[in-house]
Amino acid sequence: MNFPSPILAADYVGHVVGGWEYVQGAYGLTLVALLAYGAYLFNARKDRS
Amino acid sequence: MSPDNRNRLIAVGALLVAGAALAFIAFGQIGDNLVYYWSPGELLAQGDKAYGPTIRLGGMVVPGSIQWNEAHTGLTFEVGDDHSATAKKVKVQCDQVPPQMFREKIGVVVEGTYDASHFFKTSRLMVNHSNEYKPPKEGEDPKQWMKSLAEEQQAQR
Amino acid sequence: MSGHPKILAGAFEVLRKDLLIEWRTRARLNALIFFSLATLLLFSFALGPDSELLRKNAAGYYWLGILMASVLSLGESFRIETENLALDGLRLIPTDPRAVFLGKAFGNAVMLWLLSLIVLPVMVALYDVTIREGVAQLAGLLFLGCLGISAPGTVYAAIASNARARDVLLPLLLFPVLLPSLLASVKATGLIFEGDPMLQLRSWVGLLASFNVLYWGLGFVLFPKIIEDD
Amino acid sequence: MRHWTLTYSSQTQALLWLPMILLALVLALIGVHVFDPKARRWTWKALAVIGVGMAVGQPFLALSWVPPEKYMGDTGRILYVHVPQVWMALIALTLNFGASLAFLLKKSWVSDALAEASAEVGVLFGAVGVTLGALWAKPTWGAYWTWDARLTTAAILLVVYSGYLALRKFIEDPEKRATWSAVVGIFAAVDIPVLWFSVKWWRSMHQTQSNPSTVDPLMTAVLRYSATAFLALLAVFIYQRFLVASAKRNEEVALPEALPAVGGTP
Repeated sequence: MNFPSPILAADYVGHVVGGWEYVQGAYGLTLVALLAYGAYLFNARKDRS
Repeated sequence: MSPDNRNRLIAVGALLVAGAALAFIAFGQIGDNLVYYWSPGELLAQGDKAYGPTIRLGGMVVPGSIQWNEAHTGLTFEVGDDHSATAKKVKVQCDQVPPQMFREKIGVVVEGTYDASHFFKTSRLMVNHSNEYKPPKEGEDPKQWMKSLAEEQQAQR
Repeated sequence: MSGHPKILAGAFEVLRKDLLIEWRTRARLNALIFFSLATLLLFSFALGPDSELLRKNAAGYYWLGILMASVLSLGESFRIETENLALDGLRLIPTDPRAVFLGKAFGNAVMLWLLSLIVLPVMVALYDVTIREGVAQLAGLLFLGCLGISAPGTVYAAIASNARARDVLLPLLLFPVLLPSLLASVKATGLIFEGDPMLQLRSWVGLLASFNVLYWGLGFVLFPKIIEDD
Repeated sequence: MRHWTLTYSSQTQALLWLPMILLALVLALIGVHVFDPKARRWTWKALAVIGVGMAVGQPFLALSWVPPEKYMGDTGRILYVHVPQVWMALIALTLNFGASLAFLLKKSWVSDALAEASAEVGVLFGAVGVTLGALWAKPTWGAYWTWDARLTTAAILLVVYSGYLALRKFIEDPEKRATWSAVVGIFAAVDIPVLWFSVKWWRSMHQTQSNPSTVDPLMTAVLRYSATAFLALLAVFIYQRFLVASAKRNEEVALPEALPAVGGTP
């Protein structure tokens, strides 16, 4: 990729990797992991009781 | 002493030795030498021996040293031991798009090779962020420095 | 206060017994030699004809070869006990279990060390390595590295030999725990091969020795918990 | 690009204490939960309500209320999930070490079940924390992963404890499983202090630990808030997983001779 300048290129890359959606994605990942584990625990508890 | 007590004593002794070993790893200063990267001073002190193998170089980007060539695909800058004027410096040639944080006076680690041309050639440029987290000043745009640098370049042309 | 001599004497007996069994057939050492040679060859095949690359990473491949062989060796050292319920016999004689640990772990270290020394010339020829910092230092470092593998290795082999799927379990448990000492061994060996301009050798050996003391201490205290049957 | 105006009004200043109060509340509830078995019927529910409630508010505070970082911009917001997640992993795995040690000193199904629960939850939080760290490293450092001391020890930590969890699945005899996994848990715990101090011992890529003097007060407050939310969730997760493990243990121990349950569900 030939960007007009490395600095502008960094700005461009920064908008894709590290942009707003990227950060939201990271939060979403955390949320999904915690929810999934919570659901798994809830199921396991139901089976045991 | 009963066998039980003696056994306990031996166990405690062995654990103390193990703990001492962990403490030695922690505070024995062995870490000083096991570095992830070399500073420019350390690299230059190597002389010819640093030519060839893949090494990591870490330091501060020297203010005013960031340049890119006419085709705007390559990036060169200098890495110094610290901000002082007398600090040892190494020129770095990078063919990778620098990360978003890259700017003057920031810590960087570059992975590549050094040779007789006295350019450190790298295609892996990493920015070493400090442990400081501050908000932008009032009204300031978080990424303004990048635009300002780009504008500076425009003005120079 | 006759605790220490008794443990040491017991450890010596276990060590003597294991080495005697090994010496009678030499089957284990022979198998290990061929296995690690095959591993070293495989690395050079996998990397292709780039001899520069091989030389640069020789220390890493060499230690990986020893590590792969160690899993077989450690597993075997407890298989001779679990067959014919010999471990129960070992437990019944009035030996301190810690003596069993010391004897077994030291025996395993010696076995690995012999292996590494036998394979060394072949590795040097195969990977075109020069030993820059002295053969005696290298031999000492190799022994230290083997001690680092054998202490946690003996503890984990005792666990795995009694579990289901022991062949999967031993490397699964052992490799990650070995990483710090393995890393130090590889770096130090690499410095002996490549030269040591920044005088880092002592630091890596210090790190390796510290992890050795740490793991031998933990193994010494915890091993009885594994073979004791309540 | 959104612009931020920071107003350190007296109200904002007062708000900065809120996370500490919430943290004290959560810690007090955990304390009651640990020391008063009779209160466990409701303490975990209270913790769950606080944890879920705070976790729902966390993205609002971290993604919208707090200003972006000066140089990293919005990417800096990953701080508020990455750091607390790793903290929680370390807390859980240290608990695993304590439970393993306790089991070897005095055999009890309680400490065995606690060890099982804390290891699993610790690996969960650790895996999420390390993944978030990699996601954060790409835009800021320029690489998802690099083998410096901190990242290497973090990788070792995850693999070692995954091995620990695998071991537990491979042994059927509950007593042997408990003893052997306790031994493995103690060996594994060696990595915890090495991981924590790695950034101080070795000159590495990862920044050293932050402290309130290097982090803006607003950001510190959000970080503390997030840590409190995750701490409450951690406590609930470990307790629920512990109940599952205890129930399983009781089945296993009771089955052969139909003896009354050992240890019991606390």
